Amino acid sequence: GAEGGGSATKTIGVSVADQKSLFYVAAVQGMQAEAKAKGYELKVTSANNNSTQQVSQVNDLLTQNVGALIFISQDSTAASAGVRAANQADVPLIAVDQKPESGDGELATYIATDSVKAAKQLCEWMFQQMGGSGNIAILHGVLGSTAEIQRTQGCQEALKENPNIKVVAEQTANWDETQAFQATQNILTANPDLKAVFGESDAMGLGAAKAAKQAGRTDLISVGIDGFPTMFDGISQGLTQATMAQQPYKMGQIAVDNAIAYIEGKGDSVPKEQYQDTVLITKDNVASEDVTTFYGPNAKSQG
Amino acid sequence: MTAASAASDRLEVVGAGSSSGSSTGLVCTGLVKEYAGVRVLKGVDITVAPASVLGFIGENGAGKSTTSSIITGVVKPDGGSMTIDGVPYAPSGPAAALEQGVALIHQEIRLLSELSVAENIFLGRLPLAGGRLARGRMESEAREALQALGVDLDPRRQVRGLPIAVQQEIEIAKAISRRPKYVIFDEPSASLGESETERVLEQIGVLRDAGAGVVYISHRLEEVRRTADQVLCLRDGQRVAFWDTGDVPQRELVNAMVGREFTYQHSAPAPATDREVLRVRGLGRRGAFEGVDLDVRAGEVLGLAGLVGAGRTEVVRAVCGVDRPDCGTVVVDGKELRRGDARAAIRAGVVMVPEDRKGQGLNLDRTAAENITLPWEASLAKGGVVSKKVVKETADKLSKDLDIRGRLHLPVASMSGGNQQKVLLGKWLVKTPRVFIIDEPTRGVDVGAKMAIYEIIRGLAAQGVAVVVVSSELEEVLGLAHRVMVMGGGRSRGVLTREEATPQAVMELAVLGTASEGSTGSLTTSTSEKTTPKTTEGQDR
Amino acid sequence: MSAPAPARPNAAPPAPASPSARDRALAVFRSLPGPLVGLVVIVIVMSVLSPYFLTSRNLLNIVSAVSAIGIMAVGAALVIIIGGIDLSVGSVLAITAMFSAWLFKGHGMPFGAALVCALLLGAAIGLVNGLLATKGRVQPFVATLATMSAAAGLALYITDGNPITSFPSWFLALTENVPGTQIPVQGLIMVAVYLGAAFWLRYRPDGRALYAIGGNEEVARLSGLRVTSLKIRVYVIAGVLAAIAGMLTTSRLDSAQPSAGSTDLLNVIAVVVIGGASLAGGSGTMLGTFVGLLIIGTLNNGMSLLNVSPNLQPVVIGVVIIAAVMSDRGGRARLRGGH
Amino acid sequence: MSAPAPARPNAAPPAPASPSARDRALAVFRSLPGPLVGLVVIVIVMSVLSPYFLTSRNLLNIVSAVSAIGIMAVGAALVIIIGGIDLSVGSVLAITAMFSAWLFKGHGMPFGAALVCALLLGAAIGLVNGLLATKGRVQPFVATLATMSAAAGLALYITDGNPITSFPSWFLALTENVPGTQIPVQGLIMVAVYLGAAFWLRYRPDGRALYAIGGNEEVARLSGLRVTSLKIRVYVIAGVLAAIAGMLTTSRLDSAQPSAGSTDLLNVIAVVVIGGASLAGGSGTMLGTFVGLLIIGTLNNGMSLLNVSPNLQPVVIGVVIIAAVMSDRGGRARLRGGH
Ligand SMILES: Nc1ncnc2c1ncn2[C@@H]1O[C@H](COP(=O)(O)OP(=O)(O)OP(=O)(O)O)[C@@H](O)[C@H]1O
Ligand SMILES: Nc1ncnc2c1ncn2[C@@H]1O[C@H](COP(=O)(O)OP(=O)(O)OP(=O)(O)O)[C@@H](O)[C@H]1O
Ligand SMILES: [Mg+2]
Ligand SMILES: [Mg+2]
Repeated sequence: GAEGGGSATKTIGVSVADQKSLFYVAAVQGMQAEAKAKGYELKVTSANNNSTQQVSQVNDLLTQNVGALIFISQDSTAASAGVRAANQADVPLIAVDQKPESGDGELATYIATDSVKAAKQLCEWMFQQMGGSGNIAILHGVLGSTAEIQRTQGCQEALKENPNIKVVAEQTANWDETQAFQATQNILTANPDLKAVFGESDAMGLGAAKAAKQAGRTDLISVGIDGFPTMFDGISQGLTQATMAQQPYKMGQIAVDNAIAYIEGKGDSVPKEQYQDTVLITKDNVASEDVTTFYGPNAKSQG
Repeated sequence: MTAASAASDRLEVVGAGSSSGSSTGLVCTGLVKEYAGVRVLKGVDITVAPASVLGFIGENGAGKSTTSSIITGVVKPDGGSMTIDGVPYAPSGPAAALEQGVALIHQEIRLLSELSVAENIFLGRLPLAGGRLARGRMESEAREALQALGVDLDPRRQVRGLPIAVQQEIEIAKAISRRPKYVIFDEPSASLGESETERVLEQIGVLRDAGAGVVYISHRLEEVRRTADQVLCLRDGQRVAFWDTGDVPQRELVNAMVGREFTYQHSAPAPATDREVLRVRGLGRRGAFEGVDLDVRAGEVLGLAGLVGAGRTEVVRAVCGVDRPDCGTVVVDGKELRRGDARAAIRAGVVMVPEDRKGQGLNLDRTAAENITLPWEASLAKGGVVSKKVVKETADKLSKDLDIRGRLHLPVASMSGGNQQKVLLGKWLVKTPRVFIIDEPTRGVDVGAKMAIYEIIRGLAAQGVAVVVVSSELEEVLGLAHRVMVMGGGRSRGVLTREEATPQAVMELAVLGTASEGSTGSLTTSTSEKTTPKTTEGQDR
Repeated sequence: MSAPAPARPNAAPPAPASPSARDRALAVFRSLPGPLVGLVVIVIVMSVLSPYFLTSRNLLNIVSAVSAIGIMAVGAALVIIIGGIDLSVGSVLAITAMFSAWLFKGHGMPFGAALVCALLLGAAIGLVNGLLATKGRVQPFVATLATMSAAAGLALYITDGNPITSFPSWFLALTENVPGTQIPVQGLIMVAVYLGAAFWLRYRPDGRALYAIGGNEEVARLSGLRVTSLKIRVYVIAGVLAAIAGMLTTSRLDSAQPSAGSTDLLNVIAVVVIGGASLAGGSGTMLGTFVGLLIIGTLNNGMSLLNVSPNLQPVVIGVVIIAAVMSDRGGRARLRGGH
Repeated sequence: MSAPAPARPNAAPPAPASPSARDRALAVFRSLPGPLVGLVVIVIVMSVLSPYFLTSRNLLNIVSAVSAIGIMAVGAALVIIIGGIDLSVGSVLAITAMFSAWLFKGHGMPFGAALVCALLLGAAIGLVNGLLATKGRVQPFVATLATMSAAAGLALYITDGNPITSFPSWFLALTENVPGTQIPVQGLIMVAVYLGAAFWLRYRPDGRALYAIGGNEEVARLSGLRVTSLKIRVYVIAGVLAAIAGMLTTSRLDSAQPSAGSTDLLNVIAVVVIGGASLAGGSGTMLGTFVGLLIIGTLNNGMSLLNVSPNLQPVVIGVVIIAAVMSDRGGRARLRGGH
């Protein structure tokens, strides 16, 4: 175990799955802002979507005697190895977004969006827009990733309650807009009567919307999950219809606050589970919701 | 000419023809091989008796190598059968042939340049001790095998960078150190000098005396006559003559190969002009050669003689900019060439036919036509476009001039060695050069083609080209050259005029003592300058 | 040159009556692109299985799906012909796209000028690859691995991972149809690139020299070809083509994304190799590459249309690639008279 | 045949006085692994920059971080030595891990037996690769691309993308320390694999033959080596090693994931190539590969320690790879007396 146990240091380790997805970028920005305000140092590592590498990086952080570890794991199952390592080193671990599936590790707290619920709500809204019946397509994220599994599960639950909705096509677009665009082109060709596309992320929702636009299908409903600034733009322009906005920036801030609480010995006050709400963004509220509340002050700079 | 009329040319079989009665030895009957529908072997019978040497001759493309490849399991025949001592023999591959004691020294050198000499020799049968490679034993045995051939070489060194001749000797050591029962030498002497060849022939004698059956393929008929106990001649994939003795008059051998009366005598070349085209001064490259001066005039043929490893190849490579010399100048028509710039040299008309056909001369996977036009495409292009037609016409014309046989638009690899050599020559004759350097001009070339190549060289000189010929065949150098520069140990050992250049004089200069300082550089002024090398005993090493 | 060769009475080569007719047939067959047989079979099977496959709309989908990869594959093919490899294409796509978008949005540069800068950046990265692989004597795999890594990082760094959106409408027209027709502009661009490269490789001395360089660099050097500068030029071309592919990708989505192109590398090389080029260098054609591209494009498209389970798609792709490559070989061997 | 021929009269080239001493020094230097200089520099720089770098704990972190890739790199190196390439390693890792987990959890097979099945599956995929690349005469790149794709798809298909978790504790011990010591078991496994492969390559005829095959397959065949069966064997070994790497990954995460290994391919090949092997075949050593592995491992670890911005890390990696490869070359060229 790490000698000192943590409270001596004003350093917080952060292990994040990657720095390509805006979700993670915004979460890290939230953490950095908060740490700066509180006078703490952050050590951020990013694993490039490779869970093995992430476990190595967690070990690297623990080697440096961080006082607490904020852990945004690549996926829920890989998380357990990281948690084990932190537990062994006696460093409090704040899990964000994912938590270990096998429950023997000990978490200081868990901060997350309820993805299943978000996907279910979104799909229900979409089915409502369709009038409760019709054909849809689903664009999957990277198969086997937790977000993909949970978001698929949420939509499946909604589907069960809407027997008149039929899934006629499912493709993998790996969270990628270009791939979603191409997949949707093909889906639209093979299914001229398609009414809606559920993109499991905003990028894929946008890709679907653009393919529909290119094919002249302005009536096609497309949705995503994330609440990225580009999606806000898309919704206000009528390109796409809805997203579930997550709050990574805020989650990052909370994570740092909690980490500091643990370092300063006030960990008891931190609740064990903190689920963040997602907000359904549609053309009705897109003007009134500010994207920076979800993705931080930098979120609007481009585009 | 059709196959039928070729058959009618067939010489009478002299002596006991195909020894179909006896069943000892390696007996092949009716071997047939086709490539892309073309019959290159039309039913060849060949018998290799134990404890004898069979001389195997024939023109380029006659099918000698193909026959050898079949016997050694490298390619599968399309017809015919083989037996060893009466037992059917049909090797599934080279490994099987080797297991039965049939080995081949391949015409093209095939060594692994990244591996050590010893490992090349023992490839496929590395010696073991306690489950591990016995490196020490391997190296000492390799050293012995090489020494038997008179090669003093560190068996641990990499093959990469060794001169072709040394590589050829390694090939031979590799094959004969297996103590094969039957061994085919496919033109082993093509890249060797006289003394190296001598030792190879000696080894063949040793092999024969030990009971092996040897097939000796060579275009140097003198060697065949000296070594062989029988001689077999092939033409167009057919057996055309057989002699039960090696002592056949050379003229008879040539006639059998070519299919007509054929004589050639080196005649005195036309006199050179006085106009100096190539002037080299003080050329040196560390570790290879130093202080080389040479002049060649328009219409002159300068021969470079010397033992293998004398540094001739390295000098000419530096002259034409392929290697970068450390010091010295190369001047062509009064203009100095940039050191180590092959492009500039070619633009100035200095071209070189390299000795290593496969590694440096030809792109074996491309067609002959493409190889021929490769250096010239920029100038053949019309409006920036190289048309198929131009490539074809250029290649066709050269192929006619040089009598290249083989299909010009198939990969060069499918041509016989002699024709490949002609393609290589043709590549540099698309435009008449100013300085034509040929390193080993007739490697692996049959008598007919050899004479053709000599004619080409003479023709070039007659057109006022300055020619430099590097050759390990002394006869060739002496026959072609106006003057002969003899090299040894990376230096010029003297220059001899055509009159002075007797074989003895050249060998003396090449073999004996270090040349006196006076004689190096004596080339610079006139051909009549006398060189008087001191015949000191001390050798280089 | 007119060296008189001695006439030979016996000069007839051992050949059948009309070798040249046969040769010509062989030459035509050889000039056909690699696994054409495979492609034809795939197209037939797909059109039987899906009624939508042969619609003009779907064929246009295929074109638009493959155009970026197709353009990168041209560069990759050239590099592979000279015996090199370029791993950086995907990353160059990303960084050039981000760079031009960033100049445009972040620095107010006119977008036309920004695109030129992107092309220059692509060329510059190609130049670095070429210099490392020639003067630097680093294996091309290592050299381009390094630039791949660096360019991918920088693409993310520019905007911290954020995409950049909204470009001028003339730029978006790159990935729309030619006004008044059904012909996609990007398809025309791709075809133009293929034709240009094919012409270069077949008819221009420099292009033809690439085969010599890939076949045996030493022979090429001794033949007086400018080996180093040609090799560098090929890497530069590959960089520029990746930048063009980046433009198409940006235009299609109206969005420049730092992660664009990151999954394209294997596809690009696969296209070239399926098209019959050898990674050992010295062989490969534009026609073959194009067939390879269509094989990959048709397969992906067909499986989408047929709604094959996403998990099984890679399995099908793997099997079909092998079948396509082998069927081609089989066909040829038969025609050659088998062996 | 033993007649000692007269020593060649004129064989001495104009060379320095004692060539053999110099030769021997050169030989020793040559036998050093590839970019050792680069690795040494990286280690020195890292230990200066980070006080944590040289702690025993951190060094163990490095070992455990690289062991799976390191084991796959051994297989990749063997394949590269014979002039092939194996793109399927990462996918084989995933499918074998999923397969054993699925046999264990889904079918109640004892986990030991399930692991054996995983090894067999790895061997079988290697066998397919080998057969395609030899008997099937498909380019190894294409053959392994196909199996890569198929295996990746099947890995997802088995559980529909879901990971499988919770394995016996003896299995998890594979990635813990040897009881009572600070030595990680997986490090020992990796070192054993390297030593075994190095021994094979250096001292066993079959291992040595790999260099011959990679150097020139035709020569190897003419010399009587069983080229085809050796090549197949190498692909099988690569498959088995990937399966072992899969076990370590599963043990480390206590979870078998269908997407595991998918990003490892380039790393694995990079390790081998940085270690001095040429993709043209015929060269490469285990020592070199190990140095290449440590370069990549140290770099990744060092940048974590130094808190380098994640987006800049790939840039640093790219630059350092080039520097490492070139510094090594520079050092050698100097020692050789430069040219
Ligand atoms: N792989 C091949 N493909 C097509 N043709 C071939 C192939 N190998 C040899 N040939 C042809 O077979 C014929 C016989 O060639 P072979 O090499 O046996 O001749 P050779 O007698 O050894 O000639 P040389 O004296 O030049 O070595 C030639 O016409 C040659 O072009
Ligand atoms: N036995 C040998 N062992 C090692 N190196 C040798 C040997 N013989 C020659 N060399 C090397 O070869 C170089 C000269 O070879 P080169 O091929 O230039 O000679 P050459 O006179 O052209 O002989 P060749 O008749 O083979 O063309 C020398 O610098 C020497 O380094
Ligand atoms: Mg021959
Ligand atoms: Mg020579």
